[in-house]
Amino acid sequence: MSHDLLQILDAKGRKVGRAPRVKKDLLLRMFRAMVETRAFDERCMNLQRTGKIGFSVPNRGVEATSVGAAAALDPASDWIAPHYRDFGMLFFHGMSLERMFDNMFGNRDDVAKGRQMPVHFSFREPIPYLSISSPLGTQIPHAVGIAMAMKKRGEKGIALTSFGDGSTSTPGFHSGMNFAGVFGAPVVFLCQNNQWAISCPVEKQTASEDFAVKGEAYGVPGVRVDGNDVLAVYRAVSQAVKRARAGEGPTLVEAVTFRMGGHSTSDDPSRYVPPELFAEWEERDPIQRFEAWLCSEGLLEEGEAERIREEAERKMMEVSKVSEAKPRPPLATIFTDVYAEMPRHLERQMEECIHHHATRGEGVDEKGEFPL
Amino acid sequence: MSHDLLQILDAKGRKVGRAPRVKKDLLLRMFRAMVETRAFDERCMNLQRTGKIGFSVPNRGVEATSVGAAAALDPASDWIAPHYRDFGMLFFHGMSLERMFDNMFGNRDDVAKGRQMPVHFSFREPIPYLSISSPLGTQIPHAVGIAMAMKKRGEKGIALTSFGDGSTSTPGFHSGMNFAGVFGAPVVFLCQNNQWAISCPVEKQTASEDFAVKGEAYGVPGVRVDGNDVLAVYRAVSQAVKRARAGEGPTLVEAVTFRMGGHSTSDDPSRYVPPELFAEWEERDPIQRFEAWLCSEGLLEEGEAERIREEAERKMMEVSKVSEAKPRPPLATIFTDVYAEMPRHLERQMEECIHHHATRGEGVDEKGEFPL
Amino acid sequence: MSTTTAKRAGAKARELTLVQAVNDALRTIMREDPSVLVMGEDVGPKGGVFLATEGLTEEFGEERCFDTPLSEDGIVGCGVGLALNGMKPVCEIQFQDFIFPAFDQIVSEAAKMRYRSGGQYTVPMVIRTPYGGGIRGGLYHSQSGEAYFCHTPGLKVVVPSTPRDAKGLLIASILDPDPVIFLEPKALYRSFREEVPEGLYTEPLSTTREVRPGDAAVVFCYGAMVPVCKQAADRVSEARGVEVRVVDLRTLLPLDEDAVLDAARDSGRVVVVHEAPRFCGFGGEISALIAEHAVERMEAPVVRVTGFDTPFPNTLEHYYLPDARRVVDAIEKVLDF
Amino acid sequence: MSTTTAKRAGAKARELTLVQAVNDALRTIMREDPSVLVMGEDVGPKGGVFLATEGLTEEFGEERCFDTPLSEDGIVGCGVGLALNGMKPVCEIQFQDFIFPAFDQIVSEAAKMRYRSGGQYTVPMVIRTPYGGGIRGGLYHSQSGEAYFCHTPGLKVVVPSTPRDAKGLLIASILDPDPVIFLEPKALYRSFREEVPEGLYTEPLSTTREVRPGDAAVVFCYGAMVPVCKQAADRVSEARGVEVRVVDLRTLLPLDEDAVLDAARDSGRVVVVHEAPRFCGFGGEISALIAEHAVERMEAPVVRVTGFDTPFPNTLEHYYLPDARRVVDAIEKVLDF
Ligand SMILES: Cc1ncc(C[n+]2csc(CCOP(=O)(O)OP(=O)(O)O)c2C)c(N)n1
Ligand SMILES: Cc1ncc(C[n+]2csc(CCOP(=O)(O)OP(=O)(O)O)c2C)c(N)n1
Ligand SMILES: [Mg+2]
Ligand SMILES: [Mg+2]
Repeated sequence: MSHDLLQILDAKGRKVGRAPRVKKDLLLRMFRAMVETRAFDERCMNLQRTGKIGFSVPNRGVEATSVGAAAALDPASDWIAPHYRDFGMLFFHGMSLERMFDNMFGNRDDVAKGRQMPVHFSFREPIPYLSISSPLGTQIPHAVGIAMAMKKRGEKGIALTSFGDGSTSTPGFHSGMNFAGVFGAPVVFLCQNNQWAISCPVEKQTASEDFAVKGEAYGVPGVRVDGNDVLAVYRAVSQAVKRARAGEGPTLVEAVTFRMGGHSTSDDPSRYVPPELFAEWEERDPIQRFEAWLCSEGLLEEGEAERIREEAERKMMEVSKVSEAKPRPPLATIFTDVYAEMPRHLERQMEECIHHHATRGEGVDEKGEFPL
Repeated sequence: MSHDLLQILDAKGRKVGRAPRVKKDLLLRMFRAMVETRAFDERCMNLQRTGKIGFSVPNRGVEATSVGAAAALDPASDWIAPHYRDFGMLFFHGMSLERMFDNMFGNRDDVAKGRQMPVHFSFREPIPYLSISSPLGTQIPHAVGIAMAMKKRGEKGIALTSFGDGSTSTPGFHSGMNFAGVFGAPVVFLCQNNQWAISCPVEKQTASEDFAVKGEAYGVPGVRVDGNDVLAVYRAVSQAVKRARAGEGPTLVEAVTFRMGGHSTSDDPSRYVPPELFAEWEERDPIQRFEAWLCSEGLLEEGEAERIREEAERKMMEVSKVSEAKPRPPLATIFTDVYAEMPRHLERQMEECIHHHATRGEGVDEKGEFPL
Repeated sequence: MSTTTAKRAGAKARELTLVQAVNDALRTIMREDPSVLVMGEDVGPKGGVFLATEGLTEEFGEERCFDTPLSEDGIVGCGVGLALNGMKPVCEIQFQDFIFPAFDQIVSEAAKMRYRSGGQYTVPMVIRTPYGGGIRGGLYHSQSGEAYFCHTPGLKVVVPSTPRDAKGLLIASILDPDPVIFLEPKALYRSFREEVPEGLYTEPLSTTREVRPGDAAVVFCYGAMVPVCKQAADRVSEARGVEVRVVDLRTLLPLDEDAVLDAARDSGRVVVVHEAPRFCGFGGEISALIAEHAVERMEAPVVRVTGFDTPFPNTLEHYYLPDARRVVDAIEKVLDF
Repeated sequence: MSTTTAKRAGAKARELTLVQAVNDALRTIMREDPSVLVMGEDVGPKGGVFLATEGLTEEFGEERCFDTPLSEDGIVGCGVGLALNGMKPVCEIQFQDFIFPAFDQIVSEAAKMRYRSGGQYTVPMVIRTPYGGGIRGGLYHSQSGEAYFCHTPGLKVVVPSTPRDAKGLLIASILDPDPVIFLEPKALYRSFREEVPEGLYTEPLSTTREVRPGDAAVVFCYGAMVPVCKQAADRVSEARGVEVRVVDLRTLLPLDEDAVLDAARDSGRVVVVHEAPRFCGFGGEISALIAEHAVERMEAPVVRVTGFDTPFPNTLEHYYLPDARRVVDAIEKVLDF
């Protein structure tokens, strides 16, 4: 039982489905977020190539999925339990760019105090954007618990959790979907099907007809949407959000997209992705498509897109330099935040560590490259 | 998308579907196994009530599911990765009754040397019946691996794994089903839906329409069968076995039945099972139904069923007494079989232990009741 | 060291078993704090397989004490989510042996959330679970996994051994801002009764409890080994006319290292006892700590009395579990060194 | 003690890195034994994220080296099934940090199958996984979980530190009849080359390797800490005109306790070093063993140099990881005691 693919704009930006009634402001906000996402992505790729940061995760190609989904949320009430390939959500909701770069550099001002790898963001404001961990699928039951809490308190908020096609094979997907179904939790499951889990193509990931159908196993309705069509994603997720808010329970949204690059800066996709696939999906670029439609509707003026792009690139350059210039976090941050209150044994270890490096500082050699 | 329920004999033993063409011998063998299963079950309940064994797991009501499924297997090539509530499989394949009771008493002749709790059987002969562990769902991926091995070697064998409705929520179900789908493993998944996971009813276990539908999430076809109808179970599992042997991949068979008793000897189902359900399902008893049909078909003569029953009960009494009389395993069995070869530290611990109990034997007080 | 705040020892007290004290703790804090939830397999109408949650669904409704599907990963994973968003879940894992499907959520998520988010997100939750031998439960209803959790920074690990402590420490754990693994010695669930203060009574985490005073040697223990060690210490003390101290560690992580080291220094003779296998077990940590910080005061090497380095057997479980005689031997060994 | 049988050290040898030696071991044994399979995430066409399995699918086909869905539980669970039925699976877990979803299959199933079936069913499998710091991988690409596995009877735990050992121990692990957790120090994957014998070359499990002789003190270590400890021992030896011994433990479980105790007795001065957090870590076991069996020969208490009891940081990882200077301090401490 495969699902139809919801599409509103075709690959050329022509309207093929009923466009949602959305204010111009919101449309432009989505467009700007997509452009900023790409600019940030490119800036990070560059910083990695020039050895200034250790790692990044290409977001090229998946901007519409992240941004379209994020746009369906209300920051005053909702939560995001994100995938790492979700820069677009950050830009749509206007998370602090400086804090994002602070994370990429792991510097003193990083909210996670340089403890996390790049792209493992964590924000409370303006919308709770749950701290990303590397183990896959673990955020899915978190979102369900977050949503259950809101339901128990009678709040109107919902939780959206995003994850990749590969992540559907994890225990977290299974338990999260099942609990959400049983408890009728107000949660939206966004499966970002970008066709690959590192080098594993979807047909080696699952024998199911698609990802939306997996909802059947949990009594959770599934829908499939063109993940490169920001309007379609926005509509599908908005409907799922509406269901959740109305107390009608969870929805699984499969956004079909493509990872236009390696898994990460450490990955060489030419080892396993047929090159023609990149060419094919380049034609379906989510930003070009949306831009074409916005222009054709007169919502973007001549040259406006270019200005937005330049502005975004300039901002990335500027802010990344600010973050780059900051010192690393103090040694004590190795020991804080393990517990609310520092236990005696950590106090002792902290003193030893600080004393050791203060008295015996030779400088350490920092080698080692991240392979993926 | 719910599935039809395959039924051949109705609750009264009247034929309502096409009966499989099965030799009389096999039919009687199934009947005998079901009767023996019940007799064993009752004997064990009795032994537990009189304090001679610590624990058992009622099999009343699910005899047709276990026996019908087991009858579809070829002991020369196939493997079973069983659920603990599968006494019927042991009886159908003629596992050593004495060894079964040896397990219940955890005595010197127990193949597992008294290490396992009662009902955690383990047999190599006459069909590989994989060692049962308490953690639920873990046997499911084992069956898939076992089946993959046979496929890789081009053998004709298949693996059947059995598990409860509750076990579908475990990570093992998710990964096992998914891997089987992707690798086209020759495996049959038998979900013994007896409506309860201890006190948790199916509707709190999953929001899916039924258990068979869960196959969709993995590209594994699902069928539903009346689990109290041994002929229907036999047909459904035989078809699944045939598919697997033919290289057509895995099948999920949901057998709908009912646990006619507590979860275990430590459980009081009156705390949570509505009593009318027991009455309702008593009417659908799998043995009575099969017996009625066998009689109506002239396959069982007047009084033959009674003789089979008495014979079974006598055997249970006799053999259990033999096992009961055996001493416990020697102390050294605490230390053997941890590794193929005993490492030095275990040798030392074994010597200490034996020395300690030889020189300081005061006898230990063995208290403590198993709660579930 | 303790992060608990509330400590209103009720004037009144009742005689309770350890499992009743757990129930009382849950009921008391649930009455006090509507954000406290109880969840797990069979914790609802059935009241838990050991009846630790009996009557809670009845009193607080299905929204506050509820059965979950059969998934430890889901129980802890959703529990983490609930904790992230203002609730205080108390998750029951039916037997500690079944906690391993949740190991990733515990070790990777609950334990590391505060650290990795720079304190932006926290997980104030309790995972309670019966552990240890004594009920003829074989390999999978008898294990003692405290060392796995103790090796995981970010977790707290608490093990009561009396009804009074079960209540006081459980309430303190629920009030604690960090995730707590609360290991309940099932062998002691109904083995004796004790006066347990009514009301919102807490015992501070990361403190030890003196079970028996003494200056000739000290036995460190926790959980179901406490009465075993007490019995052994009584016997040796009587036989030799000395006094052997017994200390219940109660919180294994963060351990009250100063209390342990002080007690070790007092007599310079230490025995440490647990049910779990020896190799890389908790006892090794005690031995190493003493070597590092108190060696100059030691009169004898630390002796461990533990389960063997094998899976947990069934028929022979009472030969596997440390008994008073093994502890007596160990005490005599450190006394005679 | 060793259960390996085949040891045909090839006459010829090649200079390989550690990760190349892993690849060579897999290729060699796969040529020899058709029942050996390699499975895991991205081990096929991509050749593994560290290229440890490069070229294996090409040479042996998809039936023998194959990508799996993204489920560690499935990888190990199906691996157990394959092992039960005559195959010898070598499962790759992409990073040791991601092994926890498979923890139940490892601890409850692989480790206990032989015991609980009375030897009727066995699980001859290897789980290889890169562990430890050194690549700026933060909390989840840097962990050292050996203590979790070492506290689990029924498992073997092997950690090579040189290309030669990586090959010899990996082949021995694959030939072993019991489940082996094979932890590869990713920091050493490409840090140096060494002559590695060609062919079906094995090193016996449960034996230690002397990295550096000496009689003034001994440093026990394994994995990526071996070169760090060697450097530290060199420095102290040179500075003080003494010789500090360094012993690579190589197999942590079953540990060659006699070798460890003998080495400890030789000098009576012991340092033990690992990256993992200290509390309930492997170092505690060494300290406790020595207290129990060799205390009368000790001149100084055992000193542990370890990672801190915190999650693994990112920017500051080189302040978290033990470095030669911390080891030097520890050696000096035991020498000067
Ligand atoms: C539990 C776990 N196993 C393995 C990994 C290593 N890993 C990192 S990303 C990745 C692929 C993820 O694929 P998908 O979920 O489709 O997300 P995508 O990268 O395509 O956005 C893998 C296997 C991990 N992070 N966590
Ligand atoms: C991983 C795990 N969690 C919890 C348990 C405790 N437990 C034992 S049986 C059971 C219910 C099993 O239900 P189901 O799978 O439907 O099988 P049934 O008993 O109904 O045959 C539970 C929760 C367990 N054995 N393993
Ligand atoms: Mg993907
Ligand atoms: Mg059931």
